[in-house]
Amino acid sequence: MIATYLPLVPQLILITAGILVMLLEPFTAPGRKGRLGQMAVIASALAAYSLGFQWNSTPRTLFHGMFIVDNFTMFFQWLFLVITAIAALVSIRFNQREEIERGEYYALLLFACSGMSLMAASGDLILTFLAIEILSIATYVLAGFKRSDAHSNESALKYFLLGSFATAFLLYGIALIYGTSGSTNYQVIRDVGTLPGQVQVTAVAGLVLLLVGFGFKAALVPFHAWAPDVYQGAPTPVTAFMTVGPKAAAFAALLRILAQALPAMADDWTRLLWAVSILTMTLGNVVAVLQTDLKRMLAYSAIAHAGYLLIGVVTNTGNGFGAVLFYLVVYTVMNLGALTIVLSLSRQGDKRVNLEDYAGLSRSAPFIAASLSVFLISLAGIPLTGGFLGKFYLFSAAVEAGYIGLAVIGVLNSVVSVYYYFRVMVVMYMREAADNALPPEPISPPVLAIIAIGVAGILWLGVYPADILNLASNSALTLK
Amino acid sequence: MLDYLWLIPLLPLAGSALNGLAGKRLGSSFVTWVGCGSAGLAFLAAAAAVLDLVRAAPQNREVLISYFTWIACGDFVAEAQFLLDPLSGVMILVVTGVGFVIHVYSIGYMHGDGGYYRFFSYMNLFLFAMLVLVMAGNFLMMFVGWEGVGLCSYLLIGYYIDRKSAGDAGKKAFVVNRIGDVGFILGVFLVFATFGSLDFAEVFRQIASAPVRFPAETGVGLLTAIALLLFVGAIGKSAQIPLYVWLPDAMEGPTPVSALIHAATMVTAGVYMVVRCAPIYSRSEAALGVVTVVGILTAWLAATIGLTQTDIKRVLAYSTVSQLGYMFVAAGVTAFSAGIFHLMTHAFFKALLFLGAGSVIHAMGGEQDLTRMGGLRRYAPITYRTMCIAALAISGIFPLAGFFSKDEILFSAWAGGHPVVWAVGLATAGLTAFYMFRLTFLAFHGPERFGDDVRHHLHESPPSMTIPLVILAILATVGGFVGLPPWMGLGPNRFAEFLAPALAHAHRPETHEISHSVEFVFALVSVLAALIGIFLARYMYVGNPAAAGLLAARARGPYTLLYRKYYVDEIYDRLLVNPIVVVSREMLWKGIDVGIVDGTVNGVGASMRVWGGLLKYVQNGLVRSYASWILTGAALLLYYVARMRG
Amino acid sequence: MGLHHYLILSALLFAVGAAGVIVKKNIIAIFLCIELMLNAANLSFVAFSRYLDQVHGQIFVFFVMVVAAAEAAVGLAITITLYRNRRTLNVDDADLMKW
Amino acid sequence: MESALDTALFYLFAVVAMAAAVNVLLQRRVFYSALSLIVCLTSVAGVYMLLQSPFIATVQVIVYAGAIMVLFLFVIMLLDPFSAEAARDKRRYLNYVAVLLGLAILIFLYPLLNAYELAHVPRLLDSAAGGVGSVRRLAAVLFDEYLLPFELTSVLILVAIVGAVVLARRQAKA
Repeated sequence: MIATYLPLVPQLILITAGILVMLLEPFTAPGRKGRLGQMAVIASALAAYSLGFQWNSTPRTLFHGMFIVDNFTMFFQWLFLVITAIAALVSIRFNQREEIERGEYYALLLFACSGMSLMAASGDLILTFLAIEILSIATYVLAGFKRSDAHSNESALKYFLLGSFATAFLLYGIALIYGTSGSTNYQVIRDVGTLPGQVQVTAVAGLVLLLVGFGFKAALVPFHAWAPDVYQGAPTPVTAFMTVGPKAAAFAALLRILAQALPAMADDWTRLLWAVSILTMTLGNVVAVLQTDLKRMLAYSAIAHAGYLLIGVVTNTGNGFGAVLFYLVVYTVMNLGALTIVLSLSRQGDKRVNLEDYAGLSRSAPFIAASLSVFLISLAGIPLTGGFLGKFYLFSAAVEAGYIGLAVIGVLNSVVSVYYYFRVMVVMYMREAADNALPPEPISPPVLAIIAIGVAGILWLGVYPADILNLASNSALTLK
Repeated sequence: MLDYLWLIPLLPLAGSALNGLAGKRLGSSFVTWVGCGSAGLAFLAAAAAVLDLVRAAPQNREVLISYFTWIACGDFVAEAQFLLDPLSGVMILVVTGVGFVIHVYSIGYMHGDGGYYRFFSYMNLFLFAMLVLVMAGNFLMMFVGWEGVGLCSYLLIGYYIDRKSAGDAGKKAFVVNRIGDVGFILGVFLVFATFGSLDFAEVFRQIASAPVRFPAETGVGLLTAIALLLFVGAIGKSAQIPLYVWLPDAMEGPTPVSALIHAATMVTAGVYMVVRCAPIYSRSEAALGVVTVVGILTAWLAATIGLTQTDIKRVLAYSTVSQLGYMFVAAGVTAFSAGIFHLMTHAFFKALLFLGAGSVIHAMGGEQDLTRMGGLRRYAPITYRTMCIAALAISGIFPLAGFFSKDEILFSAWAGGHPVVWAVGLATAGLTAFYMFRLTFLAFHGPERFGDDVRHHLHESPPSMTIPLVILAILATVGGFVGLPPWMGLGPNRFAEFLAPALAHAHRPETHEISHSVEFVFALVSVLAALIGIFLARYMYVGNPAAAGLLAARARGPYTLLYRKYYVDEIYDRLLVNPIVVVSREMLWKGIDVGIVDGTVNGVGASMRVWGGLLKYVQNGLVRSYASWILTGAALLLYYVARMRG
Repeated sequence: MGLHHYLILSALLFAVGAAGVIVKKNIIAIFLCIELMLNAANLSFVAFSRYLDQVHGQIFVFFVMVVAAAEAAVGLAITITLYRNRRTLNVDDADLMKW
Repeated sequence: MESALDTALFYLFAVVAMAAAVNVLLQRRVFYSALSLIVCLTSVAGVYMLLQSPFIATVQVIVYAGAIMVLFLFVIMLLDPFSAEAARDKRRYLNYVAVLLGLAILIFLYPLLNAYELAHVPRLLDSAAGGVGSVRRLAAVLFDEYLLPFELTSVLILVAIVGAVVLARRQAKA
C-alpha cells in the first residue's frame, strides 16, 4: 500500500525540506544563512536519489489518474532537481553580496521545484493548473526578492501582473476543454476525442487559450514581451533559474497535454505552433543582436531557444519529442553555465553585466573567459558542443517529419545568433579593459567547480551524447 | 599504421590543448616543440598510413574505421568514423606536410610575439579541424570540420587583436563562411531526407546502384538540389564568386596564417568536398554547369584584379581565388583527379609564395607595398630564387609542378567539349604569368624604392624560415612528376590511377579519344601563353619601366576598375549595407528613438539592427502594452480557429 | 435558458476583464480586472457542471478561489514593495527596463 | 428548470454583472472600481444560484466578495485610496487597442462557443446521490478524486504566505 505512493517521496522531501528551511530560518544567525542553501542542495540530491528507484518502472498513475509515474516524469524531475540545486548553490555567495540573505529564498526555490515536478507528472488539467500556480507564485516572489531595488520590484510586478493575466486565459481554456469532454483528466479527454472528427470546435478554442497560458510561461512570441524585462530585473541567480526551470516545466506540461490529451487536435496545434515557432526564434535572435546588457541578451537568446524547442513539438513525432528533451538538457547546461558566470562576475548591485565590462576578461580571468566562450559557442550551435547536436537533432527531426521550411528557418536563425554570441567573445579576447573598470569578482570554489562541470558536460554532450540521447528518447516514448 | 588512424587528427588537437592551457607558463621553446612536433608527428603518421594504402591492392584502398556511435536515435545513426582512401590520403599528406613546413617557418616569423603560445595553439587546432574535415566518413563529421576551420580562421585572421581591421576581417571571414555553411547544412539535411543516411559510403552506394531512382539529371532534380546546396558551402569556404570577398581581407592575419589558409587548408575544403561528392555532382549536368561557370568566372575575374594590386599579399590572395577557380573548373568538367592534382601542386607553390612574401615583409620591416620595394634580390637571394621557382610553377612553365596540373585541367575542359572555358582558362593562365612576374620584378628587380632606414636592417631571413622555403621550392619543382600526362609516353597518369578507386562511384560521361600529339600541342600552347605573360611583364617592369605607368594612365578607366577590384566591396556596401543604414536612419531612427545605435554598423549587424530597431518599439517597457500583445496573440490564434473550424 | 447564455455571459465578462487589464493604469485596478477574468472562467465551470450534471466543475471553482486568494496575497505584497520604493501605483511608471 | 422567473432573474443578474464589470473599467478611482467588482461578484453569485449551485454561490459571496475583496480594499486604503488615476497617459491609444481587442476576442469566440453541443459530451461520471449542488457529493468527490490537488492547495497557500511575508515585511535597514 505504502509502496504505491513511493513516487511521491521526492515531492515530500522537497516540501518537507522547504518547511524545515523556513522553520530554521529564525534560528540561523545572519551570515550563516548559506547553511540553509546547502540544505536545499542536499534535499535536492536526496530527492534525485530517491527518484532513481522509479526509473524504468511500469508506467502507472496515482490518485485517479492525477499523478503519472513514468520515465518522462522522472526525466524532468531530475532536470528540475539539478536546476534547483545549482540555483541554490550559486545563490549563496550572491545573496550575501547583495544583502538579501534570507532562508525563505531557498524554501521558495524548493517549493518552485516541487511545482515544476508536479507539472511534469500531472495527468489532470486541474493539478497542472495548481502546479503552475505553486511555481509561479514562488517565482514572482523570487523575482522581487531584492526588495530595496527598483528593478527587482519592477521585475516582480511585471511578471506577476502579466503572469496572472495569462493564467486567466489558461483557466478559461481549461474550462472550455472541461466542458467539451466532461473531464479534466488527460486520458479521458483523449478518449472523448479520439478521432479528429469528434473534436468540438469549442475544444479547439480551449486549446488556443491553453496555448496562450503556456506560451506565456515558455516565453513564446507574442506572449514573450515580459521575459526580457523580468529576466533583466530579477536577481541574477533567479534569472538563471527562470530561464531554464519554468521554461522546461512549461514544455513538459505542454508536451503532455498536446501529445497525451489532445492528439486529436494535432492538425490545429501543429499549425499554430509552427507559426509561433518561427516568430519566436526570429524575434529572439534579431532583438538579441541589439542588446548590450548581457543578462538581457541572454534573455532574448532564451526566447530564441524556446522557438527552436518548439520545432520538436511541432513535428509531433517520437523523434521530435526526444529531441526536445535532449535539447532541454543541453540548453539547461549552457544557459545555466553562462548565467552563472555572469552572476559570479557581477559586482554588488548586480552591476558589471554590460558587454563593455567583459573587455579584457581573457587576461584577468582566462579560465572564466574560456568557459564562457564554450557556453556561448554551444548556444550558437557550433559543432563538438552539445548545442550543435541538440539543434541538429531538432532540425533533422523536422526534416524527417516533412517540415523542411521550419528547419531552414531554424538554421538561418542559428546563423544570425552567432553574431551576438561571438560579439561577447570578441570583447573578451580582443579588447582591453578600460583603466577605471572594476575587476571581476573572485569566484568561490564550489561555483568554479560547477562551471568546470558545465564545460565538461557541454563538450561531453557534443562528443558522446549517446547516453543522454537515449535517456531523452526513452523518456519521450510514453508520449507517443 | 592504419590502426592508429585516429592519431593523425588527435596529435594536433593534443598539441593545441597543451599549448593553449600550459604554453604561457612553460615558455616558448616548449611551445615550439609541442606545436611543430605535433604537426610533424601527424605528418609522419599520415605518411605511414598513406604508404600502407599504396602498398595495398587498388580495390582495398579504402579504410573506414568507426570508433564509436556518435549519435544513434531511431533510424538516425552517425558514427564517429575516419575514412582513409586515396582521396583523403592525398589531402592528409598535403595538410600535414605543408602544414608542418608552415609551422616550422612560423618559429622564425612569429619569434618574440607576445601571443606565441596562442598562435601555435590556434594553428594546431586549425590542422585538427581540417584533418577532421578531410578524414570524415560521413557528412556530419565533415560538417564538424567544416565549421571548425571557419572558427579557427576567425581566431587566426583576427590574431592581431589590437588591430581593429584584423578583428573586422576575422568577423567578415566568419560571417561569409557562415552564409555558405547554411547552404551546406541544408544540403546535408536534404541528403539525410533523401537517403536516410549520412555515410558517404551508403549514400554513394545508393546513388550508384539505383540508376533508376537517381538517373543522371539534365534538369533540376533532387541530386541537383543537393549538389547546389552543398556548392553554396563550397563557394563560401573556397572563396568563389560571389562570396570571395573575405579572402583578400583575410590577409590581416600573420603571413604563415595566410599561407596555411590559402595553400593547404580551409580554401581547398570546398574543392575537396565537391570531389568527395563526385557521385552526386557527376550525375547532375546543371550542377556541373554551375560549378564550371562559377569556377571559370572566378578564375578570370580574380586574375584581372591581381594585375593591378600593389599590396604583395593581396596579389597572392587574388591569385589564390583565381587558382581555386581552376580547380572548380576541373571538377565542373568531371576531371576530378585533375582538380585534386592542381590542389596539391597549388598547395606547394602557393605556400612557397606566401612564405616568400612573408620573408620579404619580414626583411622590409613590415612593408607590404610593392611600389616601395625593388632590387631585393641582392639582399635576400634565397628568398628571391625560391620565389622565382614558385612564380614559374604557378605560371605553368614546363616542367614545374603547376604545368602538369594546369595543363591537365585546360585540356580536360577542351576534351569535355567546353572550348570557351578552355579559351578563357588559357587567357587567365597568361594573366597569371603576367601578374606573378610583375610581383617578382617589382619586388626583386629594378631600382630600390625605399629609404636608407629600411636598407640598414635589410637581411635574409633566418634558416628556420629559409629552409621551409627551400623544401617547398623542391616540392614545387618536382611535385608534378607524380602525375605525368600520358602524352609523354611514360605510361598512364599515375596520380589519376591512384585516385581512381575513390572516384569509382562517379558517373562517367562518354569521352572520345584524342591523340597524344594533339595533347602535346595543347600543352605547348599553354606554355606559350605563360611565356607571353612573363615577357610582357619583363618588358613593362624591367625593360621599360615607364610603360606600366603609361599604360595605367592611358587606360585610366579599366585600370581604376581593376585596381578598385571591380568595386565589389563598394557595391556590396551600396546595395546591401547603405540602403539599410539610410532607411533606418531617416525613417526609423528619427521616428522612434534617435541614437539607439551609435553609427557603427557593418554587414549583418547593420541590417539586424534595423529590424531590431523596429522591434524595440514593441518592447517599450509598459505592462499594458505587453498585455495587449498577449491579447493580440490570443485574438489571432482564435481568429485562425474561427476561420478554419468555425 | 440554454447553456449558451451562460457561456456568452462568461465570455463577455472575460473580454471586459481582458480589456480592462490594458485600459487601467492603477496596478490594483489591473489586478481587479484579472480577478474579473478568473471569475468569468468560474462561471463557465459552474455552468458546465450544472449542464453535464457533474459536481467536478464546482470543485474547480474552489481551487480557483484558493489560487485567487494566494495571488491576491502575493500580488498585493508586490504592490506594497513597489509603492514603498517608488511612491506610485501607476503601472506606466514601471518602465525602467525596456527594449 | 425552465421558468420565466429564471429567465428574468438571469437577465437581471447578467445585466447587473456586466454593468458592474464595465463600471470597474470606467471608474477613475480604484476604490470605486473595487466596490463595483464586489457588486459584479455578487451578481455572479446570483447566477450560480440559478445554476442550482447554492454552496458555490455562498462561498462566492463570503470568501470571494467578502474575504478577498476586503483584502483588496484594505490595501487600497493603506496605500492610496482616493487619488484618481493619472490623467496623463503615456499611451492613450492603448485604450482603443484594448476595446478593439476585447471586441475581437468576443467576435472570434462567439461562433466557437455557439457551436458547442452538449449532446456530444459523454456522461461518464456519477449522476447519483442528490442534486449537483449537494454539499455531501461535493465533499465526497473533493476528498476522494481530488485529494492530491486539495493537499497541494496547502502548499500553494504556504508559498503565498511566505512570499507575502518576505516581501511586505518592514525593511530591516534604516
